[in-house]
Amino acid sequence: MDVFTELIQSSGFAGLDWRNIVMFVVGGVLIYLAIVKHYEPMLLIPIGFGAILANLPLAHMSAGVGAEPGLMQFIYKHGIKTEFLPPVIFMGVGVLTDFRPLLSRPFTFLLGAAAQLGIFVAALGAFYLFGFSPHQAAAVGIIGGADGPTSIFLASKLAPELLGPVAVAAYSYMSLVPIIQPPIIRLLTSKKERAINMPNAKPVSKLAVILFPVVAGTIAMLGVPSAAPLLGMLMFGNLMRECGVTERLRRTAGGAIVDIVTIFLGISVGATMTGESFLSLATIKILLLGAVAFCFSTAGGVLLGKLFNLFLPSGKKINPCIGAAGVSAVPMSARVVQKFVSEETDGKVNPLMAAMGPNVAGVIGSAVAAGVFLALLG
Amino acid sequence: MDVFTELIQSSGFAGLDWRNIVMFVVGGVLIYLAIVKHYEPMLLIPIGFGAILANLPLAHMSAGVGAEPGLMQFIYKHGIKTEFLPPVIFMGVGVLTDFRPLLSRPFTFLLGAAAQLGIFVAALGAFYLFGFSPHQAAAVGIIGGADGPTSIFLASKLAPELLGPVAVAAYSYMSLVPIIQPPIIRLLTSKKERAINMPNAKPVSKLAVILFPVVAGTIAMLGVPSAAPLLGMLMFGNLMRECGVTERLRRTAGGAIVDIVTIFLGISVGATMTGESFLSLATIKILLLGAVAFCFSTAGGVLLGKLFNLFLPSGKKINPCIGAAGVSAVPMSARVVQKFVSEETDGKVNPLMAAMGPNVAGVIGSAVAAGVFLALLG
Amino acid sequence: MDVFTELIQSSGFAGLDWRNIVMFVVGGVLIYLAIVKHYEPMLLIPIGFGAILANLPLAHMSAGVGAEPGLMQFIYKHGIKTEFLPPVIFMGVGVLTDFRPLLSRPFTFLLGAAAQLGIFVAALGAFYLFGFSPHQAAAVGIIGGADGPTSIFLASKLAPELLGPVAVAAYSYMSLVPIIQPPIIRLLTSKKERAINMPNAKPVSKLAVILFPVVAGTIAMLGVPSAAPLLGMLMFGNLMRECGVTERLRRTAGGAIVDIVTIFLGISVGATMTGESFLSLATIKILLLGAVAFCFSTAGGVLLGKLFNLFLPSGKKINPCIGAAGVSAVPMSARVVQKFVSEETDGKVNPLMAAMGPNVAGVIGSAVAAGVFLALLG
Amino acid sequence: MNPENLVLVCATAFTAVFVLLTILAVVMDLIMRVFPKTASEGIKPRVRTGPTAEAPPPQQAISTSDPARIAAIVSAYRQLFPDKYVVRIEEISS
Amino acid sequence: MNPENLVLVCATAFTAVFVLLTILAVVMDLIMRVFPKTASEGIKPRVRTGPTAEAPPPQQAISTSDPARIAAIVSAYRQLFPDKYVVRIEEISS
Amino acid sequence: MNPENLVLVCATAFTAVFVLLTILAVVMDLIMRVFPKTASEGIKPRVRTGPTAEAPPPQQAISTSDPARIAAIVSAYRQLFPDKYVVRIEEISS
Ligand code: NA
Ligand code: NA
Ligand code: NA
Repeated sequence: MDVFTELIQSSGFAGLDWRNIVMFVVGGVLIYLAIVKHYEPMLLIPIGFGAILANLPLAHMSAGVGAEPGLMQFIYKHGIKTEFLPPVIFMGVGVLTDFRPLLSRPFTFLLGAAAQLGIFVAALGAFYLFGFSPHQAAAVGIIGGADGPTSIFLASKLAPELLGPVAVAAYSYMSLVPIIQPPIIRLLTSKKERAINMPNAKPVSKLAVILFPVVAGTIAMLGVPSAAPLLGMLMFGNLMRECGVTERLRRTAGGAIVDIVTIFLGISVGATMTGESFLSLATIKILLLGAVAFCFSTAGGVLLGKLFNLFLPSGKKINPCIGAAGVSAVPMSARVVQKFVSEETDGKVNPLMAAMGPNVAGVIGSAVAAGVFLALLG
Repeated sequence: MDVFTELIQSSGFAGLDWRNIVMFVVGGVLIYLAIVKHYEPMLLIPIGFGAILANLPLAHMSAGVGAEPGLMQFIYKHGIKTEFLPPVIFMGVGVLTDFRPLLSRPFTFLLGAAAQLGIFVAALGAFYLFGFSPHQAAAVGIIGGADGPTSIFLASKLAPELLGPVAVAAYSYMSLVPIIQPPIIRLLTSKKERAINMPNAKPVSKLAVILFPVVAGTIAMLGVPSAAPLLGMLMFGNLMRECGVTERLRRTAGGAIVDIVTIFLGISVGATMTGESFLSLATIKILLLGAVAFCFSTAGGVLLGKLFNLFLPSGKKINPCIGAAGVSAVPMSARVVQKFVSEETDGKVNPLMAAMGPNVAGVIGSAVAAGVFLALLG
Repeated sequence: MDVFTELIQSSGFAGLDWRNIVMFVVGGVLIYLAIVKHYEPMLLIPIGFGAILANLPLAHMSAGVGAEPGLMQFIYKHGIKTEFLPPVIFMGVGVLTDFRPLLSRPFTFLLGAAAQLGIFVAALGAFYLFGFSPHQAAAVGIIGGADGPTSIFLASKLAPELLGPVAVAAYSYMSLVPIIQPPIIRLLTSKKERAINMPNAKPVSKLAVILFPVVAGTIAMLGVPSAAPLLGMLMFGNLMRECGVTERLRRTAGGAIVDIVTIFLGISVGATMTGESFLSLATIKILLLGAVAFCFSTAGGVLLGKLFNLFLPSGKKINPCIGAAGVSAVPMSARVVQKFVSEETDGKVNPLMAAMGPNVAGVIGSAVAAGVFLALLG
Repeated sequence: MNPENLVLVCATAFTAVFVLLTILAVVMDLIMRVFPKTASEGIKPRVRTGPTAEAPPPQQAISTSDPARIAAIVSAYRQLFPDKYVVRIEEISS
Repeated sequence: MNPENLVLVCATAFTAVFVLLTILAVVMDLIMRVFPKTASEGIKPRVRTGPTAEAPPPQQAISTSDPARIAAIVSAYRQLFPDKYVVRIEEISS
Repeated sequence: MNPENLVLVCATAFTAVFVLLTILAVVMDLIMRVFPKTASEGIKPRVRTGPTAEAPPPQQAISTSDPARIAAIVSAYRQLFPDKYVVRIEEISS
C-alpha cells in the first residue's frame, strides 16, 4: 500500500491542475483541426502534441523562457533561441517556391507589399488598445504576415513569452484563409472588377530566374540587413532550386531538411504552450489581433490593386482580387483568390498565375517587415 | 633515421597495449556477427567500428565519462549525455510501429507488462549477488527490456560508465532471441497449450488508432512522467504515422532521421568501449545478467499467459507462447513465437498477429520501467 | 523625410565599401563558374552565396575568427570549429567510394602516395618564399591534396584565418583538373608510355573488400592517429557501403547526410570570405601556390609511375599516366587520365579502372598527410 | 525512497508497469467500444509482403475471411520465404 | 528611435517594405529587359498536376496558346479535382 | 620537432604517406592472397552507366571477357555520352 501511495505521488496525476487539462483539450483541438479540417497539419500536429507534452506535470517537457531543462527545452534552446531553425525552414521555402509568376508581373511586388498592412494595424492595435509592450506588439503584428517561420523567428527574438500563441495564431489563420478572405474581397470589389482578365505575363528568361535570388536577395539584404537570416536562406534555397547544377542539394533541402526542421520546430514551439503561459487574456487578445491582421492585410492588397486601376488604361487594368493573395500563406491564398474569381465569373476568369505573384512577394514582404522591426526594436 | 624514429613514436603502434588489441577483436567480432549472422546490423556495425576507433592510442576517438575531447566524445556529449538521440530514435520507432495488433487484443498489454520481469530479476541479481550499485543495477537490469534505445537512455543517465557493455548486451541478446526463447517456451508450455488457436481479434477503428498515441500517451506520461522523453516521442512518431495528414514528416521521421541518429548513436556508443573500461569483470557480469534477464522476461510473459488461462473459459483460452513476445525486441520476438508455434503444430496454429500485441506492448513496458527507475534513483 | 533618412542609415547600403562589392563579384563569379562551367557546383554554389552573405554590412552573416554572432557564425562555430562536419563528409565519401580498383592493383597505393608531392612543395614554397607561418604553410600546402574536406579540416585547425581562400582554391583547382593535368602528363610521358595497356587486375574477393575498411583503416589510424577523424569516418562509411547488411544507413549516409553537411559546410565556409580577410595578397599567394601544388602532385604521380617502369619487366610495365590520377579529385582526375590516354591512342588504351586505383588512394594519402601536419604542428 | 532498498524500487517499478499497462488496456478497450470500426472503413483482408522492420497490421474483418485459410497461407508462405512474412491477404471474391 | 513611438516604427517598416519591393520590381524588370527570354529557351505551354506545396510556374509563351483555352482547362480541371491545380498545359500541335 | 623546420616536417609527412600506403598495399595484397575471390562469388562482367559521383567497380573476372572488347565498348560509349562512363558490362552468352 505504501508503494502504491508513493507511486501515485510521484506521478503526474497528483500535480495536474485545470489549466493542464484545458491545454490537453487545446492540443487535442489543434490535432483535430489538422486531421479533420486539414489546417496546416505539418505544423499543427507537432504543435498540438507539443502542447500536450508541455502540460504533463513533472515531465519536464515544456520549453521556452524559464522552462526547466528537458528534451523540449533542449530543442528550443539550441534550435529556436539560437535563431537557427526558422532560417533553415526559409531555405526550404526558397527551394519550394517558384518566383516566375512574380517576375512575369513585376507590379505584383507592390501588391505583396501592400498586403502587409495588417502587420502594422495589428501591432498598433496591440500597443495602443491592448497594452502590449512595443516588442510584444511587433511580435503580435507579424501574424498579419501570414508566414509561420517569420512569425516564429520574430516572436522568439522580441517576445519569446508569446511564441506559443503567436505561432498558433499564425498557422491557424493561414488555414482559415479560405474563410477569412472571400467576404473581404467581395466587400471591396465590384462584380466588374472581379471579372477583369489579365492574361498578359512577361516571358521570364532562365537567366532572370537565376539572377533573382542573387541580385534581388543582395539588394533586399542590403536594404534591411536584419532580415538577412530569413532572406539570405530563402534566396540561397531558391538559387539551389533554379541553378540547375545542385539537384541533389535541392532535393534534400526541400525534402529531408524541411521535414526534420519542421518536426523539431513544431513540437518545441508547441511545448512553449504551458497552461500557465497560454491560458491568459493575452492569448485571447493575440487571437483577436491575428484575425484583425489577416483582414487588414487582405484589404491592403485588394485596395492597392484598386488604386493601381485608377491610373491604368482600360485595357491594362488589373484584377484587384489578386492583391488579397499578397498576404502570402503560400499557396493557399492564391488558390483562394483563383477559386473566388473563377466562381464569381462562372469559370471565365482564372487569375491563379497572376495571384501567385503577390503571393510569393508577400513572403519577402513580411520578412522585410520583420527585419525592420528587429532593427528598430531588437 | 631520426625522422623515422619520431614517426614511429608519434604513431599509435607505440602506445598499443594488449587491451586495445583485444578490443579490436571484440569490435571485429561484433562486425562479423552483424554481417554473417545478421545480428542487429544497423547497430552492431556502428558499435563494432566505434569500439575499434575507441582503442586507437593517441587518436582521441573514444567517448564517455572522462574521455578526451575528440569527434566521438563530441557526438557523445551533444547527442547522448544531453538525452537527445535515444528519444529521437523512439520517435522513429513510433513511426514504424503499428499498434493495431495490440489494440485488437487489449489483454496483451498485460503480457507486455509481465515480460519485463527479467528487468527486475537482473537488477536485483546485479545488486545483491554481483555488488553493483543501485544505479548500475538498474542500468544492467534494463537489458531485460530488450529495447536498445531504452537501455542506452537509462544507462547514460544512471551509469554512463557501463553504457558500452549494456548496449552491446542489449543488442546482442535481442539478436539471440531465436536461440534464447524457444527452449524456455517449450519448458513452460504443454503441447496442448501451444496448439491453442486464438483467431478472434477485435476490429480496430481508425479513430481508435489515432486516439491511441494521444490518449494512451498522455495517460502513460502522467503515470510515469520521467518516461516522457521516451514515451512522448514514441507516441508523437506514432501520431505522425497514423494521422494520415503528415505523410512527408512520417516518411522522413521513419527514414532519414532514424538512419542519421542510428549512425551517430551507434558509433558513439561503440566508442565508449575502451579496453580499459570494457575489459573488466563487470562486463562479464553484465553479459551474464543480460542473459538471465532475457530468460526471466520470456518466462514472465509465458507464465502470465498460463495464469490467464486458469480464469478463462475453455473457448477463450489464449496461447501462452505469445507472452514470450512481450520482451519486445520488435518484431524479432513475435516472429520467433510464430515460428515456434507453427512448427510445433505443423502449421495449424499461427499466432503472429496475436504475438505482435505483447511485442509492441513490451516497448511501452520497458520505457515505463526505465521511467520508474529514473524517478526513484535518478 | 526623417523616417526615410533613418531607414537609409540603418541599411547596409550606407556601410558598403569597395571590398564588399568586389566580394559580391567574387561570389558571383564562383556561382557563374558552378553553373556555366560546372566547377564543383555542390560546393561552389554554397561557397559563392556564402561569400555574398558575408559581405552584407550590418547583416552579421559572416563567419570565422572574430566574426560577430549570427547565423553563419553559429554554423561555423558548431560545425567547423568543432571539427564535426568535415569528418561527416568523409563518411559520405567512404559510402560513395569503391576501393576495388585500388585493391585489384595494390601498387597503385604508391602512386596515390607520390601524387601528394605538391602538398609539400607548396607548403615549403609558402613558408620559405611567401613568408607564411609553418601552420599557414601546411594549410596552404594541403590544397595539393585535391581534397576539399581534408583542406577544410586542416585549415580550420591550423590556420582558420585562411579557411576561405584555401577552400576556394581547393575546389576551384579540383574543377580545373581537366585543364591543369593533360599538359603536365604530356610533358612527362612519351607517346610509347601513354600507349601502355594494363588490362590485368587481380580479382578482388568480397571478403577483401569488407576487410579493407576495418584492417587498412585500423593500420592507417594506428600509423597516424591524428588523421583518425577523417580516416575513421571514411572507413566507417566504406564499411557501411560494403558490408551488405546496412543498406538503409548506407543510403542515408551517402545521400541526405552528405547533402545536409555539404550545404551547411559550403555556405559557412563561404561566409568566412569577408572582403577584409579575402582581399589580400595572401589570397593571391594561396591561389598561386595551389596551382603549383596541383602541378607538382600530378607530376609526382606520373614520375613514380615512370620510376616503377625502370624496374618492371617489359610485359608488366604500367602506364605512368595513371599516376596523375593520384591527386584524388575523385573521380574527375581518373576520368581526365582516361580521356587523355584514350585520345592519345585513338581509343586503343582505356585506363579508367587502373586510374581509379591511385585516384582513391590519393584520398587516403592526403588525409594521412593532413594527419602528420596536425601531429607535428597542431 | 532509500535507493539501497532495491527490492522496493523493483517492486514499485514492476507494479507501475502492470498498473499503467492495465489502465491503458482498459482505456483503449473503452475507446474501441465507444468508437467501433464503422462499415465504411472497409473490409479488405489482403496479403502483402512488407519490409521486416515494420510491424504487420492485424488480420482485419475476420468474419469475411476464414482464419484457418489465413493461417494456411501465412504458414505456406513462411515455408517458402522464411525471411519474409505475410502482412496482408487480399481476396478477390469470384 | 524611441521604441515607444510605435506609429513611427510601423510607418518606417511599411515604407521600407514598399520601397524595397518597388526597387526589386524595378531591378528585376530591368534584368528581364536586358536578358529577355531567348527563342532557344523553348516555347512549351504544358499542363501538369503538381504537389500542392510547390508554386506553379506561370503560363509561358502566351502567344502560342489561347489564354481562354488555358482558363477553361484550368477551371474544368479544378471542378474535377478541387485539391489539385493545373501548373502546366502541354499542347500537341496536330 | 621544431615547427620552424618545415623541411623536416614535410619530409616526415611525405615519408609517412609513403610508408603507410606501402604497408596498406602489402597488407591488402596479403589479404587477397589469403582470401582469394571464390568461384561462387559469380563471374558477371556487366556494363551499367552510373551516377558520376560514384566510383565504378573494376572489371571483374577478366578471364571470361576480352579486355580489348571492354576497352572498345568503353571508348565507343564515351564518344557518344562524354559525361557518362561505363561501370559495368553485362554479357549474355549466346
Ligand atoms: Na507575408
Ligand atoms: Na521491452
Ligand atoms: Na589527395
